[in-house]
Amino acid sequence: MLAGGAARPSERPNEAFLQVRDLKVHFPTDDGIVKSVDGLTFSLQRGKTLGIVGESGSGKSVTSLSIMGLHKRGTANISGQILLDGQDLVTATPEQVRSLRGKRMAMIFQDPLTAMHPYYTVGNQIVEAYRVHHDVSKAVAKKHAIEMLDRVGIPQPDKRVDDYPHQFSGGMRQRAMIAMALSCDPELLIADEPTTALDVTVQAQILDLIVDLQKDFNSAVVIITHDLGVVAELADDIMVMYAGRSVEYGTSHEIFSAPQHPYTWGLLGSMPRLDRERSERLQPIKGTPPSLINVPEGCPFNPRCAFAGLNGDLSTTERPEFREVSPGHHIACHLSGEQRHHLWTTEIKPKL
Amino acid sequence: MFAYIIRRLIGAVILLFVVSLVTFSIFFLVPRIAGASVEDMASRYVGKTADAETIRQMAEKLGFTDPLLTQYGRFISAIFVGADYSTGPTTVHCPAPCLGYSFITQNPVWPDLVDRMGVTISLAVGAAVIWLLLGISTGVLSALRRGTVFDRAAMGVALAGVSLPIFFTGLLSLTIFSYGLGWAVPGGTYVNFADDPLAWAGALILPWVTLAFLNAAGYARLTRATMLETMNEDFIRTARAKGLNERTVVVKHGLRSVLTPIITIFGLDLGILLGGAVLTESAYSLPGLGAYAINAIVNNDLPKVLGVTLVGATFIIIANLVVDLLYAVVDPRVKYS
Amino acid sequence: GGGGGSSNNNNKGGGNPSATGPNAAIGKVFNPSDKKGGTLRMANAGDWDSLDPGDTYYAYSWNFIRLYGRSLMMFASAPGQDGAKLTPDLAESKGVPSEDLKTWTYKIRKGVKFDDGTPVTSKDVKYGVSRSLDKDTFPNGPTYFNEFLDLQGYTSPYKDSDPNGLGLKAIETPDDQTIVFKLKKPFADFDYFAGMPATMPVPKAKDDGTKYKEHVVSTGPYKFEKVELGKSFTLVRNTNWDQATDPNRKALPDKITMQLNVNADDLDNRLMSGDLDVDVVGSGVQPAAQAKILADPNLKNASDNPLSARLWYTNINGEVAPLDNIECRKAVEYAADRTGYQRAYGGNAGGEIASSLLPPIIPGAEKIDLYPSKDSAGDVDKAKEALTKCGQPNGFETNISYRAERPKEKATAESLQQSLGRVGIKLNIKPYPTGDYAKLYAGKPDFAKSNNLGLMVFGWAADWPNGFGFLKEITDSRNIKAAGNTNFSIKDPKVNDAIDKAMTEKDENARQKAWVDVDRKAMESAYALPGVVAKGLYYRPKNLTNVFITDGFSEYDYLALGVSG
Amino acid sequence: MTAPLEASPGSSEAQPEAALKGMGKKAIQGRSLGQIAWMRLKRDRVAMVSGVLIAVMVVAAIVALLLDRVFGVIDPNAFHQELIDPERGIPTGPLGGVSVEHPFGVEPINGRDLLTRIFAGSWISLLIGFAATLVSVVIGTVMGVIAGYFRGWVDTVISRIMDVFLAFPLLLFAIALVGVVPDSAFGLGRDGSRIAVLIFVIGFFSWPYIGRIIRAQTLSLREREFVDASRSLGAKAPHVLFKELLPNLVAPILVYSTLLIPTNILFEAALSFLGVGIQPPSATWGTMLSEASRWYQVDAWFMVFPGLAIFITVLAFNLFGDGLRDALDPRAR
Amino acid sequence: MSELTTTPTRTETLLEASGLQKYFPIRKGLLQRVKGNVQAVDGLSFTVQKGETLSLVGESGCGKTTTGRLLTRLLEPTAGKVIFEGRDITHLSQGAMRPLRRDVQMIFQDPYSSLNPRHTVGAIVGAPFNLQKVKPEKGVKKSVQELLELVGLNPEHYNRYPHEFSGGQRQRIGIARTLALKPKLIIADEPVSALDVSIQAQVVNLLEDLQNELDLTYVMIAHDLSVVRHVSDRVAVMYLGKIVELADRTSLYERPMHPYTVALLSAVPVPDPERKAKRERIRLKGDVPSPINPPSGCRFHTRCWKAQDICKTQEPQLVELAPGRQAACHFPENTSEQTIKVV
Ligand SMILES: Nc1ncnc2c1ncn2[C@@H]1O[C@H](COP(=O)(O)OP(=O)(O)OP(=O)(O)O)[C@@H](O)[C@H]1O
Ligand SMILES: Nc1ncnc2c1ncn2[C@@H]1O[C@H](COP(=O)(O)OP(=O)(O)OP(=O)(O)O)[C@@H](O)[C@H]1O
Ligand SMILES: [Mg+2]
Ligand SMILES: [Mg+2]
Repeated sequence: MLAGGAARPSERPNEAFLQVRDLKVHFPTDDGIVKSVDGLTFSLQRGKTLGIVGESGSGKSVTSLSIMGLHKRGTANISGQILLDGQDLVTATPEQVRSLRGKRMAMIFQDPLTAMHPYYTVGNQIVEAYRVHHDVSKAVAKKHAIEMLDRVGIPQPDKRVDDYPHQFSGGMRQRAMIAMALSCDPELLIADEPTTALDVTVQAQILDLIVDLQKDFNSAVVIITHDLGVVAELADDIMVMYAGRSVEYGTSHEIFSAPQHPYTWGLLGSMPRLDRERSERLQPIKGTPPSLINVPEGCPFNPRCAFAGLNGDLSTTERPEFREVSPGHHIACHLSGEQRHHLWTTEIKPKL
Repeated sequence: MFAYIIRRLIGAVILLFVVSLVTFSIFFLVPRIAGASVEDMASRYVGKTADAETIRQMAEKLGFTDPLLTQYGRFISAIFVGADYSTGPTTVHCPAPCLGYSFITQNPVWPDLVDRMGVTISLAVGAAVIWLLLGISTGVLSALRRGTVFDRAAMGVALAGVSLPIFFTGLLSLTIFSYGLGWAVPGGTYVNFADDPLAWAGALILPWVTLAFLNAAGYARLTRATMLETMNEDFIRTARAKGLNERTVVVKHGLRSVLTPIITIFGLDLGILLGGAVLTESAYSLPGLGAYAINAIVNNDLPKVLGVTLVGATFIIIANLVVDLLYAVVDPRVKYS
Repeated sequence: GGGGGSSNNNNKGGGNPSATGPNAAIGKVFNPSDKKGGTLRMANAGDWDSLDPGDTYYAYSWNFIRLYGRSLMMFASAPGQDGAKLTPDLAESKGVPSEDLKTWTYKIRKGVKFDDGTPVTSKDVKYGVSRSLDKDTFPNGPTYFNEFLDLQGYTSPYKDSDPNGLGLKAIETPDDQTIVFKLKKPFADFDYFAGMPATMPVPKAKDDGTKYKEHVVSTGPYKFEKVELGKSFTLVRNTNWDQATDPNRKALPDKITMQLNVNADDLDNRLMSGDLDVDVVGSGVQPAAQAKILADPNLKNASDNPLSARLWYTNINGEVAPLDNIECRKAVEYAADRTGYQRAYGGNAGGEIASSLLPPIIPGAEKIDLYPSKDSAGDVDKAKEALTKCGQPNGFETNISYRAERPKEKATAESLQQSLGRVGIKLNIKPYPTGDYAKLYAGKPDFAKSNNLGLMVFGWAADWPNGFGFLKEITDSRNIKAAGNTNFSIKDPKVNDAIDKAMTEKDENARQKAWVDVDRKAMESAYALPGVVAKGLYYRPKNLTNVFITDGFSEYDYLALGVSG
Repeated sequence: MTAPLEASPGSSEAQPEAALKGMGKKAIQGRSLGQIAWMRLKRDRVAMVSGVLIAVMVVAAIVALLLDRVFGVIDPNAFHQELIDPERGIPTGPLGGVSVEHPFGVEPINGRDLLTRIFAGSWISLLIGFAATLVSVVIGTVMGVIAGYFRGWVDTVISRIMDVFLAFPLLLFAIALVGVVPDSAFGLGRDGSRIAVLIFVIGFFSWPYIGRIIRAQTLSLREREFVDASRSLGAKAPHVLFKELLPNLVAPILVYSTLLIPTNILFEAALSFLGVGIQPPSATWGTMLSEASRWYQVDAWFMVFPGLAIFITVLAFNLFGDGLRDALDPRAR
Repeated sequence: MSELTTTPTRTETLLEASGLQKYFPIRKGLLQRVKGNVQAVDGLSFTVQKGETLSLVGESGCGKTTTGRLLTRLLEPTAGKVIFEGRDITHLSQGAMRPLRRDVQMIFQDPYSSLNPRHTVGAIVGAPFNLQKVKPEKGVKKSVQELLELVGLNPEHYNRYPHEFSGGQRQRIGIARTLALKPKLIIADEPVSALDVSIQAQVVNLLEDLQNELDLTYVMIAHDLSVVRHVSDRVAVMYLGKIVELADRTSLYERPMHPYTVALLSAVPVPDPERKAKRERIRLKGDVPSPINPPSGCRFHTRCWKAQDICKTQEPQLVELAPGRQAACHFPENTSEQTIKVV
């Protein structure tokens, strides 16, 4: 099982394994419709890692839950397409999606303490995950669980398998979550802020682990975070989300070396960095994230964008198209190529 | 864990002391404060036509003239070493735990209590089983179908149960099912389980159901609320993410968490019931602790009141202890040191 | 002997000679049968005071105890007034008094045995009476022997110097068949005393005082098989009982079961559904069942509604102002709506409106109506007149007490509150616990006075159906003690004088007249407001045989009952 | 049993974020928590109907009190014996004597008008329900907050006291006490002292239930940083207890109270059934129902209306309580 | 270096902690005897100079919050002393402490739980006035509104409830509250760790501005090393209840001495995909040991790659290895003046 994904029968190398097309997730609420995700498109190949970054509330988790089919029935209106290996999950029956969960796609959650059932042993929970999709005896499944725990670096897995989650430290819990997610060799792994609750040293351990495991399993990985450092460590491609939309998409290298969207600039500018000289002042993005009920007209970022006035009232009237500006690099911004280049090199980059 | 149990048990004993002392005072001191003389109190224990001298003698014989603490001390010492009582020609020893000797019915209280306990336990435990099954299943279904007709109807019916006093539903059920339809035996036909299990169950089925109906509502509502909360927990999402089917998610992951709050109130409820389901027992003429207690109170039979109170308190304390220990079983995070 | 040939209106409304129908068991035997066998199922809504013959005082208990015990005399097992006549039981014949009526001698039948086969001797009878004197141990029973026997300081066989417990000088047992009672003062009706359960023989060897009630040794046709105090007991045939020694008992059922503390309404339902044969308490069915029975001719046909020697009345407390004024008391007598009183007790079926204390069933009783009104609904004008005379023309305010656990007394209090309210007498209703009513509340003059209990709802039934048995306890003011009274209010020297006269009257008829005079005097002084003479409505389940009401106890005769089923 | 209560303080504003995020600028237009709850409550039709019903009942009860006791306009104790079958003691008319003059029928034996009695009895029943609840909620809250906040030996002592109270068979004590307190106590008017005793007994013996809940909630609340914040500003314990913690306990207290009120109304009924309720001739729903239980076989109509009155009240309070809980719980949507 | 210019020139000591210790007893057994202690803070000594920012960093559970609470006397120390402005406040009664509370204030970690959800913003920010019975000249309301403006909030929000605000705004409300009485020292317990990147920057800037304007002194508790570097003058690194290294910011980040500091710094993910391949990271194995039963000798020896026998037996003292640089290690790094590149 641990032999990696090279021999997967369903592999179609040319086509992206996960394709999301014009995904919209709207929640009708008391106050109006919350457009948590509003027209999101991206795709991901096997063996690749996609990092999704963005402020709190930008729709990252909602996206991942939609892929997993974990929104509560009736509460969310989902439209668009989510193709997993060619199969559309939006139109599939709940039962079909369920059979895919855990087996072909798996998820790691942010807070490993609340995400594990406090009353069952860690082993039990892994066994359960395994046996949903594999018709094996408990003993066999348990052996598998021990192997998995060993694999994610839990010392003495044969003993710890019978511990309860609260007997594990935060890092170990997250490892156990990963073991559980990987127990059925999923082809798609979504990690929603897998290290936010952890200390730096533990975070480093977990990130290493994810990298290692991805190599072994050749899975497609989506990693969601708002820590740009984390995505820099892991991702091949990065998608920057703002107000339920993707505002910039590119390779990890491009996003960090030549970001094109003012929001991405803002994110980079607002974080203090150890790898640079200490700047005298941070440059926060002014204002607060927008309401997802009343997304600002035009470019949703316009109220907070320092450069919104550069192209007349275009920013406030017209929604910028998400377009490819260079091969593989997409952004949604009204600024012209020169403007962006100019701003980046003269105003932004020097301050970082 | 062991130390914890020991500590709790010591606490329980102290608690029982306090309970008995307060009971003692309420039934002894309060009438005195309210103006009854020692003779007045003793006059309950003599015949209809006794003269003042007889009453005074009786007061002395019963020790009412002693200071309250002496009397209480006697009561306590009887529990541990037993006590002697005159039956007329002889004195009998009432062995420990001697919970007193009723001078009204002229018999030791403890054997009575043991006898009545069987009835009360049968009633309480049987009803508890029913209401747990009924309450939890209704609650779960309601939670899962929140806002549907089923939810509303189930909660409505459940509320009907709590909204009517049991002396009322008790009589109603007897009228309908016993005298009307003849499906159940009438009240007052209790037999011991050991004598005739079928008749035992037959005599108890109506009280069980009625009592369960009364209590099930609380459990249904608690289950529903906890379930609604639990189904929002992260670990439920995790369970779904594993690909478990909805039934497993609900039963294995959701329901499991409902146990803790259920156990809490269940312990309390059962403990209280075991101390005597006064109204139920009186509605169905069951010779249990509750009926016994009421009788004792009406007749001002202090030793019996004390005895039954202590037994009731003991049940509640034991129930609480068991509940706390059960927590540790149900919830591995709970550890007692 | 108390029985006199005076009128007994037990058959009122039940004169129908047919074998079935309402009141078919009044004055005659319903469903007579000699068929033996079967189980007689009885139940009690409350608990027995005691099964011990030396420690019991309930009428139903005295009725029932004859099944397992034999006293020297007993009320004959016969319908109607014959049932109020004394007949020798353990004794061969009625007591033989000495000339001064202070010594009474009885001969005990030969061949009577305890249920273990030991023969009964006069010493067992003496022992039984002696131990009943010990009120420390046996507080429940009557105290007639304590009062009348020439005790000379004797208190209890348990404190006796005689190892056999026979040290009592007031009773002599010259031989095993003879027993002689010696009294302090002359008493003509001693046979009544000899009919009390206390004269049932108790074998000293088996007597363990208060525990004896758990295993009473039988001399009657039945003995205890199982006793669960407060729950139930069962009687089975006593093989050592010999019909030949006993002209009084038929002993039809093989077995008698008794359940205690059964919910009263339940009990009625079970009677009507045939799950139960007898409600042993013998005060009739509950109001709900009554309404049901009266509405349904079939049920009604299976019911009896006899008058009893029990009076529901209300004491008017002369110690409480302004009721210390006789006019104010009269105002109460006039204003009270007795139909309301009757309704409280269940209407016609619950009792007849009383205008004086002595129930008509008592031999010699006469109708006395000093405060008449149209339809007994009260005379408002007369009442107002009386109030004016009393100096309270606008009425006054006082309290009325009743026994909390008795809904009928509550209804009475409410009804009186309404009817007295018509003339401005304002009543505040005060319930008190039934068990302590006589000892701590209404029956304690200090309490009644300080709590302003102007009216006190009460009821009275005779120990024996005669003037003495009924009136003495509730009218003689000299008996009034600090607490635990039965006479709550009647304090009139004229009444006391009348009692003395009645007590010393030797002639039976004149004595009856003298008691009627006591009744009249009591009514004149207006210390008591008579309410209703109780009528119980009894349901008679189909499979009962040999059913009849006995005047001795004003309930079904339990000795005679058999079952057909 | 004790009424279940699940609203934990943690949950009551566990994720204000969630509410915020969705609302953004427009929604930030000041809506207090109360307003939000009120908005949600308004939409919950069942709860609103229940609430209106409760309000109507309370008003009716006050009116009844005034009409009966103050102005004496109605006489709930007036007899109408002409409507009663003298033989059987039950109303002659159909349906328990229902007629135009007596829309709810009349009582057996004396023919008192049921509508008037239910109306007149409402204030006692509700007063006992409310006041006893108030007593237990006040004691329970104070004790619970103190135990939960100070912990240590204070907590131990209070918790053990709660155990003692819980271990007492409440019903028995109610009976004993009610029987013993003289009716003239406290110098209150007709029924006054009995009502006071009942309120005291019911309230005083049921505070540990709410005490436990409040204690548990306080234990978790005190760990919240605003408590430390307040202490670090120099707040004394009473300030922390009653100004900081108490407002956060409003939700559980409210919810628990609405569940306790009906329980207490039923408690009064049970005590009446056992003969220690309000004294005659005053009517309460409990005494009427217990009275009716003696007649139910022959005059079932007697119990219909008092039973309905209790039933509707209990139902209304419970449903309102449920609605309130949902409204106060931001997670419930 | 430019950083040196920001190092405070004044050296007036505002706060001094010496040998500060906090043990939380663990009770066990029948008699609830104390069977052990959580040694949350075990002998901290440091000083805070007027006007500077001292940061405490370390992994979760190492005792940072406990230290903060000890400094504000929300907890009673088991041993040691806290001296504020030359005055020993360690054992002042709550009453005697009350006036001092004006000078020492605390910003709390969690902007959601540190504001009473049932109080309005006005009540929250005005609470210090009421509790300290201070009557500001302009009246409480006016002063509160000024404070709100000072922290960049709309003064019209006076009557709103906390739940109507975003995390960043809430943290500002908390800051406004601490500023109300013009304190000299502010203990800030992870003031930004619950906030989003963009908001975090706003708050950090705000804190810096306020320090300049109001001449504040900060003790900043944090675990985000990048933020710490940005805001602090000096940094103390804690491990299991002890300070393992205390140095000025520049030296600490550029030439860490304690191996733990080195590991910590190297674990910080760097938002630069270019560098990730080149970096050589030190991976600590395992978790922080339990403070109930801390390892003997040097507490870090169980995870230290340089550990030797002496580390297990002998506890290294926090000593000044270079001017202004203290470390507690038997084998410190960077002792010579060499400079390593951290990243
Ligand atoms: N069930 C729901 N009903 C209504 N609104 C929802 C629901 N779930 C999410 N939202 C809203 O959708 C938006 C996006 O939420 P999401 O959880 O995806 O954010 P996120 O990017 O993951 O943020 P974070 O970094 O804080 O995790 C938020 O405004 C949130 O309030
Ligand atoms: N009241 C207490 N009782 C017992 N142990 C405590 C208590 N408070 C804190 N501790 C323990 O003391 C140690 C230090 O806790 P503290 O909260 O100071 O850590 P921290 O450095 O602030 O961690 P974090 O980064 O998670 O906030 C921890 O092990 C903690 O479990
Ligand atoms: Mg998220
Ligand atoms: Mg902390």
